Amino acid sequence: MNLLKGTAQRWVVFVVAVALWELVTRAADDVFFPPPTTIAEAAGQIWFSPLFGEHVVPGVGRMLLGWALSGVIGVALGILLGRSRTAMAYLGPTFNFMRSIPPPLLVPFFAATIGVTSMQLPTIVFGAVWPVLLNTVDGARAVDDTKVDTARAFRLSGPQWLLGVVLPSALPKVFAGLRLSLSISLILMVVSELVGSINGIGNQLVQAQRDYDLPTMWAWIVLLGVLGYLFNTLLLLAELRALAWQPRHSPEAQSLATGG
Amino acid sequence: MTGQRTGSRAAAGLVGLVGFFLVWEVASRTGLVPAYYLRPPSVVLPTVVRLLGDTGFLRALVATVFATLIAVAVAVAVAVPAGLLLGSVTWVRRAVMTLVEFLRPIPSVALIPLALLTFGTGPDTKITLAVYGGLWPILFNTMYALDELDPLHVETARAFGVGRLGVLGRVALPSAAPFVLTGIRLTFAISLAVVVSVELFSGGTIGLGQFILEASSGASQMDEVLAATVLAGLIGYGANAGLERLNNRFFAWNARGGGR
Amino acid sequence: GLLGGDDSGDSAAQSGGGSIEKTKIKVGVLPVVDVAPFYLAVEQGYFKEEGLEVEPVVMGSGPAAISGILNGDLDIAFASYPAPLLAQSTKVADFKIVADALAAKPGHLVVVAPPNSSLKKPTDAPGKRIAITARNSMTDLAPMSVLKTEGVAYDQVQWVEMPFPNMITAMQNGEVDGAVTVEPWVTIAEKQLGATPVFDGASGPTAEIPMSGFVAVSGNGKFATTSPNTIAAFQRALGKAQAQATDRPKMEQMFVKYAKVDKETAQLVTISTYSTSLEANRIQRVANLMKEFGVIKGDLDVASMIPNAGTTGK
Amino acid sequence: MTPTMLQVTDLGHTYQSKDGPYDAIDALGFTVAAGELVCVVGPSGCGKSTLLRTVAGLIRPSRGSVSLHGTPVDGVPEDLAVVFQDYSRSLFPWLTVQRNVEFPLRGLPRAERAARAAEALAAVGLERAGRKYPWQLSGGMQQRVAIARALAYRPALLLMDEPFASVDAQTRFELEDLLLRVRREQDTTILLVTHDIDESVYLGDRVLVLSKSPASVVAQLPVDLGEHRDQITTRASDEFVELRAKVAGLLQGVPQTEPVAP
Amino acid sequence: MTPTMLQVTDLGHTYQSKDGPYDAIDALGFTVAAGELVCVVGPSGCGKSTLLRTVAGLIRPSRGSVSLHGTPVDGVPEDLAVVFQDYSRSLFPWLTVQRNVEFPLRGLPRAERAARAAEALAAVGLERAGRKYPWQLSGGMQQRVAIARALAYRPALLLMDEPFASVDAQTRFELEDLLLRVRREQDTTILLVTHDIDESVYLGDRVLVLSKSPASVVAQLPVDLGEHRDQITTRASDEFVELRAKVAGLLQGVPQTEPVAP
Ligand SMILES: Nc1ncnc2c1ncn2[C@@H]1O[C@H](COP(=O)(O)OP(=O)(O)OP(=O)(O)O)[C@@H](O)[C@H]1O
Ligand SMILES: Nc1ncnc2c1ncn2[C@@H]1O[C@H](COP(=O)(O)OP(=O)(O)OP(=O)(O)O)[C@@H](O)[C@H]1O
Ligand SMILES: [Mg+2]
Ligand SMILES: [Mg+2]
Repeated sequence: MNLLKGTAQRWVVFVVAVALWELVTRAADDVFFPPPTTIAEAAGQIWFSPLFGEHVVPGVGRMLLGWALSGVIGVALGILLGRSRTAMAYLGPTFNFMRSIPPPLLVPFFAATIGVTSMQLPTIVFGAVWPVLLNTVDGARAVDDTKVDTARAFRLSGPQWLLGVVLPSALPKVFAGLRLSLSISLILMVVSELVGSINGIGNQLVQAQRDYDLPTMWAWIVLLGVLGYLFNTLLLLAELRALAWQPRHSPEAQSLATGG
Repeated sequence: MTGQRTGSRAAAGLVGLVGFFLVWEVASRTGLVPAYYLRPPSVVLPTVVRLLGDTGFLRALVATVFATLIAVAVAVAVAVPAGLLLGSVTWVRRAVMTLVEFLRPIPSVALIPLALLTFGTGPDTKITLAVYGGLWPILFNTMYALDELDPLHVETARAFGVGRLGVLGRVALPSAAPFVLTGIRLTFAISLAVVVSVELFSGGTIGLGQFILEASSGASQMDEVLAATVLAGLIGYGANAGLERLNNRFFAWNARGGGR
Repeated sequence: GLLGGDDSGDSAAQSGGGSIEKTKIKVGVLPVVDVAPFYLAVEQGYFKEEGLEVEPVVMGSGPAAISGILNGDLDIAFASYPAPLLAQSTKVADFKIVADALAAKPGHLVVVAPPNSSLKKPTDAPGKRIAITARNSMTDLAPMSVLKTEGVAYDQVQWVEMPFPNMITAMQNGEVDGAVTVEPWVTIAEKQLGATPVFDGASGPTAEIPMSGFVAVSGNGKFATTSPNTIAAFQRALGKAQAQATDRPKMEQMFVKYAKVDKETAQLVTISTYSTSLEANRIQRVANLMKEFGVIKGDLDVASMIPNAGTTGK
Repeated sequence: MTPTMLQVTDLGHTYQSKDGPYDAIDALGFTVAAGELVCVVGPSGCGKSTLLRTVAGLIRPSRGSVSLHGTPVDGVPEDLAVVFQDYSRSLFPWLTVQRNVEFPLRGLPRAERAARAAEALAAVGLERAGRKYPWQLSGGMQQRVAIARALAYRPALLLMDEPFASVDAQTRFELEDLLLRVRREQDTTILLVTHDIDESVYLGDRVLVLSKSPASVVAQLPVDLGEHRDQITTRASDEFVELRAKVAGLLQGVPQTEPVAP
Repeated sequence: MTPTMLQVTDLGHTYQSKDGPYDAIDALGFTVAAGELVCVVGPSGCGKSTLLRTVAGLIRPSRGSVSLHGTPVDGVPEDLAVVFQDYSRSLFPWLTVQRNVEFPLRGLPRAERAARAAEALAAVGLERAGRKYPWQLSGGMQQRVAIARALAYRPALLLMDEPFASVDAQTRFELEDLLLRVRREQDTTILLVTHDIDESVYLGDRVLVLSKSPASVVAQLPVDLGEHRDQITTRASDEFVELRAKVAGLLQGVPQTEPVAP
């Protein structure tokens, strides 16, 4: 019963949006905006063909690897910069400078240093690392004073301090960063496949775009949405486990939040 | 912070940046990377200075900065209230997040042709796409900050007869503010990236991306391309520094224990 | 304004030549050598002489320029032919070819390879990685057609997509065995890398093949329908400039200024043919080529894309 | 008799957690008259804070009901102020002390807000801390800020959860007297949780003794020490000593010889 | 005499803030012998917590020095445990109660850690709360978790900042006796801040009375109640009552008739 209600709540807006989109696009009858039913048809054709294995699997593999790497790098560097004023003073400005360079402008740089055909992974990591990094810095900085004192008074070892105190208290913010990075990884996967790639969703998407095969183009876009939704759901499950200790999951806090 | 300490921090940051440029210079001079495409900073930095004296380039720079600022402002205006709502009302969050998670991974770059058709070649396209791409960090950081909101703060406000909207505005927002600001810092970089990318991929509008598009067309002006890239980084760097100052000024309470 | 939008409202002026429907027009172009005569026409005031105020708008890609005319922001767009022909065949809109731009001379569209590459002659191509700008563009269609005539298994070539500047680094790093380049990149590749030509992409079946042109959209209220006289004026002015394309120094200036080619390179660049006439049967070759390789399905009659009203370019 | 302000009937609350449900309070019942000051004592963890939270409408009780002036409480009632046990977390770190005290006073003109806050801060001996942030204060000072905030609000019903736990004895005496004075002047109804048996007798019109968790009412002890009390004479009086021993006995589970009021 | 464990000389600390510097403690000096239990009393906000923090090496004092066993403290000394005044914040919300208590016991085998934690939790009466999270406990229970954590660590020097402020009288007595027993068995040196004058006399070998902020030592009162104390008889003894009155007088600034030890 509750499960049913939850599922209904989760999907009602989505379904209504799709239905509206169908109506609007049917009424507008614009080749560039085919109705969802047409997109679904095209999607059925490409998703369940060998194209899927050829173009989706390698890219998504790279994207997951890139995302994982940016998570690890972001958390490690974030904790360093968040807890060390010296590190922040020396590295902060450089990172902020690098972070601000639009990734597409870095393509020639990566192309020259790493190679056009192998720069996909670095591009993903370079773009996706920042949300994790900045959010971790925030989280690591905001460790409650009393907890810092407690940890120091008990002379915790370095690893225990970082993994046992700083990381857990930064964890909610790290998860916010990971969720942002996830979609950025997918986006950069596509962007990085536009150049120097012989396969991938981005490659196919742009091909369809240039061929004016709009239902196919939309089908690839929708596939990105589906992938994003899927990975995000998995990440949320992990988050729910990792942050189960938060009081917000208690019925009292819930009713307070919703004003009940 | 005393003036002296701020000064020495700035010096440390400079050391980091100088180190970054040194590595680049050496890499370029030793032929570690093809110097023709990755001109050394000793060539690029003077070009930066020269370009800053060029009115045509300055117009492009200003156009890009303005478009980015507008996009960030719109993103803040949309995402902060939305984040407060989604972060505090569970059923709205459930209902909307499915759609959001579906939309988030769709790259702005893939939408450029559609946006061009809908919004034309003017600045509307780049601003719209930049808002869409940059919305998420603010939205998510606001939501996650609310998850971390101390339940006792909410209880205190509620007990004093503060209504739900009041709790959002007077308790949730201030307590979330520093993390929201971090979201804005991320958003700025993403919006800048999207604006420049749209200029680069679609053309047709004055801006840094358009400048790079033209400069890179004949391979003779790679120093200008890199100079523009460095400038894009500097814009983001400046915006970031400004936002950090804002943070230090208004959220001094967040930098607890500073006096010890 | 400050955002990079256009300040000039396109005022459909009734003045100026009386019969010209729209005096201020926006033309989407790409930063390539194909549009050198167009810029020459702007600089020499040929458009002004015809009562036209032409604003060149540099676009990021052919499809972006086409989106621009579809949306109505641009009146005329420069495009490499496959794009509008493909759009026409998929019935995205009804396109009219306003003017022809460049037709490839030998040396304009060349498959090059770095010095130490194992790609030396056309028969080496199968199994090799060769850089192109995009699938279904002249950069892959023309070489495939040449390979096909020579009986080489063109379908076994691995085409890798990337912009021209990256082709140089990709060849240098050995990531690709060769690249399909067009001028000025043929010259740049030779200068920078010592790359050597493997075969000419515009030879045999594709000799003198038209590469690009200017297009507009027709239909109710669309530019090509409402402004036949404007188009005619545009054609006259451009034709005047294209006729001077053999004037090497003038063209080199345009290359340096608008295609951002450096002076030394500009002196070496092959200057192709800029046709002064608009002939459907020549452009039909491109459509046929596209059909041959399955890019467009069914027949496409290019003649139907030539505007009939006010065709004075002939 | 004065009219009933607060009526708690058969109140019970069960916390849900992964380890299963936990009964914090059970079958609690008592009434508080308007203007009365009732002290609640009970063993640590018995459910006193839970009781205060249900009365404040911050948690919806699992069983039973709370009514104010005869109407059942659903949500937070008006004109209520709470001093939470965890005072340091209940202050807003982004506001100065002065602004923390002004926090509930919106609606009032600015000047009046400032005046009220200054007055309340002075009353708790913090006239000079207004511009500091809570984390710049000592524990006891933070607790006094929380008290000042509640007093500045001038509520009809004041709930206090061990409000003087972190201040020194001398300050505690002064604050107790402050509370009695405020009660007298503003006719505030007060429900106060304390661990200090002496304090419960000194302050209360009645002392409510709760059992171990799940809390229920063990006894209600009326305190007849008159309205005007005084730290030295009242505490030295025989009734005081006797009542205090009685409360202590009840808390330790020693059965009382004379029957206590239900 | 037993060797000096802790020596505080001319200690002073000034907090810097936007409103200018604030002297929290000034020219504080005293010594604590090994195995001694010294209670610190003083008005709210006088600088007691600041003193404890400097002794723990958590803040570097602006003036003067702290030395342990003759070596100046620079950083946090070994074998030290602190029970913070802000106990609820000093617990880690992501760890269960059991894990919170085990947290500082690194180096020990797993089983031993668990055993020690269970023992300490049982000692403070929380044998059944091990699997809960701190926020699922009442205030007093959280405070006891913090005490259990310090005890399980078995430090040589134990600093406690109002450790019994949030527990009921009965539990407080039990915890006081627990502390005395632990001290006897493990020979722990203890510096304990309290607001309860009775408690300071009952627990201490010596009571350190501090002045108003900036804190300095007003008096040091030796407490000669013997090693074995008992809640009922000790508190009823004449010396106890006398000492207690003396401490109260000193706190109120009443000059003492007989000279007190410097
Ligand atoms: N959020 C919660 N989830 C689960 N159990 C809880 C929660 N809050 C309190 N409890 C349990 O309810 C019981 C009563 O808690 P409460 O805070 O009301 O006690 P209390 O009487 O105020 O104690 P103290 O005097 O120590 O503050 C305790 O055993 C506690 O473990
Ligand atoms: N971080 C800080 N910044 C500025 N001032 C501070 C800071 N911490 C404490 N103070 C000031 O130092 C003084 C002493 O504080 P401390 O916490 O040591 O007092 P305390 O004796 O422990 O008081 P209490 O008994 O109320 O806990 C107080 O007046 C307080 O305002
Ligand atoms: Mg409580
Ligand atoms: Mg203190």
